[in-house]
Amino acid sequence: MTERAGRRVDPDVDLRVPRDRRELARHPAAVVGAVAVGGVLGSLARAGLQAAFPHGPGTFAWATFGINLTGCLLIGALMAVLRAVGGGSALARPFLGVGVLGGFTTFSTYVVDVHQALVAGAPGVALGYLVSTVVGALLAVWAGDTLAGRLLRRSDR
Amino acid sequence: MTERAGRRVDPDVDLRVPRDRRELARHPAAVVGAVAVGGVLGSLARAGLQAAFPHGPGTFAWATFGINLTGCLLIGALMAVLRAVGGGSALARPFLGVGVLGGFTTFSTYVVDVHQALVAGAPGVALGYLVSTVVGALLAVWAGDTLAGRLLRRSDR
Amino acid sequence: MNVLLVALGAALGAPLRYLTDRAVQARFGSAFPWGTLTVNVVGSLALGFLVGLPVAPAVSALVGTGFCGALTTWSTLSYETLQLARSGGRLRALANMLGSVAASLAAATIGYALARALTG
Amino acid sequence: MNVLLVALGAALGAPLRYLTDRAVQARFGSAFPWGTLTVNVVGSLALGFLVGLPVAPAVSALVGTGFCGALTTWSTLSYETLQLARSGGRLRALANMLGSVAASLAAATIGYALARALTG
Repeated sequence: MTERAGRRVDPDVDLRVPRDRRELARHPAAVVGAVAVGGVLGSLARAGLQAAFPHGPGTFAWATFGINLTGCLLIGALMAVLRAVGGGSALARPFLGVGVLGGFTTFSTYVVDVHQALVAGAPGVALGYLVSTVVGALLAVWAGDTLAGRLLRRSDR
Repeated sequence: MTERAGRRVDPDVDLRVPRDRRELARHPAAVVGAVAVGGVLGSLARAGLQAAFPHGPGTFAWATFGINLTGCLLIGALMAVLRAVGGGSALARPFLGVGVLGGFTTFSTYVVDVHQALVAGAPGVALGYLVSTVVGALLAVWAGDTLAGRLLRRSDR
Repeated sequence: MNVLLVALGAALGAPLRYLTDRAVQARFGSAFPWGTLTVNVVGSLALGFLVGLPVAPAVSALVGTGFCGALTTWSTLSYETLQLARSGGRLRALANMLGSVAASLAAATIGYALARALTG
Repeated sequence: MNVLLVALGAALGAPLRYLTDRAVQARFGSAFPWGTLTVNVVGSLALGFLVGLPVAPAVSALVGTGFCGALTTWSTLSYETLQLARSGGRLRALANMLGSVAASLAAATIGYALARALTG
């Protein structure tokens, strides 16, 4: 049974998708392990980029902004690839989607940086960062899904 | 006609692959344009990372090392994805493989940094960087191809 | 040292997101992504609290960068919003995005204020 | 400014790699990846020459980071080597990797020495 594109809402786990529902009972250690290992890899990449591009209080958090938009682009592309190959292996979504990309992107740092910009007396930065991340994330996930969908569709021989 | 895994040698263009042979005559502007745009994106990402992690003369070029190994991992994964979907669109390989990953990785900076480490009187760094990139690149492309191949193969339902 | 602490925090945070998401969907259904909203709000509350405390860099790496960073996610939220919008639930897509931002920002603010109040 | 120069150099270098690779294969066949070897050696010669000259950062960005960076490639070389090794051509795989490194390193050294000789 191939997933329909419109069926799944949550890319981490959607209990209406039969395969998602069964995966934890079937391979509990492998699924949780894949999520953990992927989460570690994604989080270390995020931590490395944040350390390489530090930002002061009240300034735009470019590293986290770039990380979150890149992660949104990649989850769109990943889900399109997995759809195109009929779902892939049982550990593909847990490892790459839930783990690597879920660990790479972060929502808590995003909202706390917005709040810290307000505390630091930079409401313009706070608002700009708040809005541009929301708009950018939606454009990025749409672009990743659309671009990957087009590039994967066999167009000629 | 699906490409056999063992058939293609050169991921940029292999004139023994019928589709590669015909693509330039069929869509000259689109193919060259996709390579150029992808090359610009990959090169800007490389330039940004190199600027973020600068290295002095005679020291290990970590940024370029990481860029080249990551690009090798990703070309392995990309070619596995394209094989799994029967080749994808006519612009997928030109844009992502020839353009983005070809532009992201660099061989000239690698050998010039080896040479500059020798000139700077650091033969140990030169040799270490020379050998570790070769070994790392081969391991990375093998890992990207193998891991993607496994994750894309539908394992259960 | 800090690398290991980030890794340890992430090794706990990412699976906890997955397991929480499953548990919330099992209880409240999967039509609206309550599970992701839950982890994002809880993680933002925790990180807001953490940055309000005078903590050592090691604790920051373990709990902030590692655990809260991996527990919360932008990629999942954005893909859900795209899928909700596509399946005709424009209003639910908007509610998911704006609700996540508003609730998490409020949670981070409360966590921060609480930490400041506790430490005088 | 430098971003635009890197982009411009790359917009020339990447298509030149593709077109050179095609031309070399059309002339010498595709069993051994002579095309990639050609661009890597030529790009390394050019970059070696460039770093031996007293050039402005703008020229470095355009010709070095942009053009030579995009003309040469590690990803293509490593994938070719993997495929050669897999199709039973272990010796050709080894020759491709070691030959590329040796010839390009020699080319960079020659380019550098030439630039130094020309500028006194």
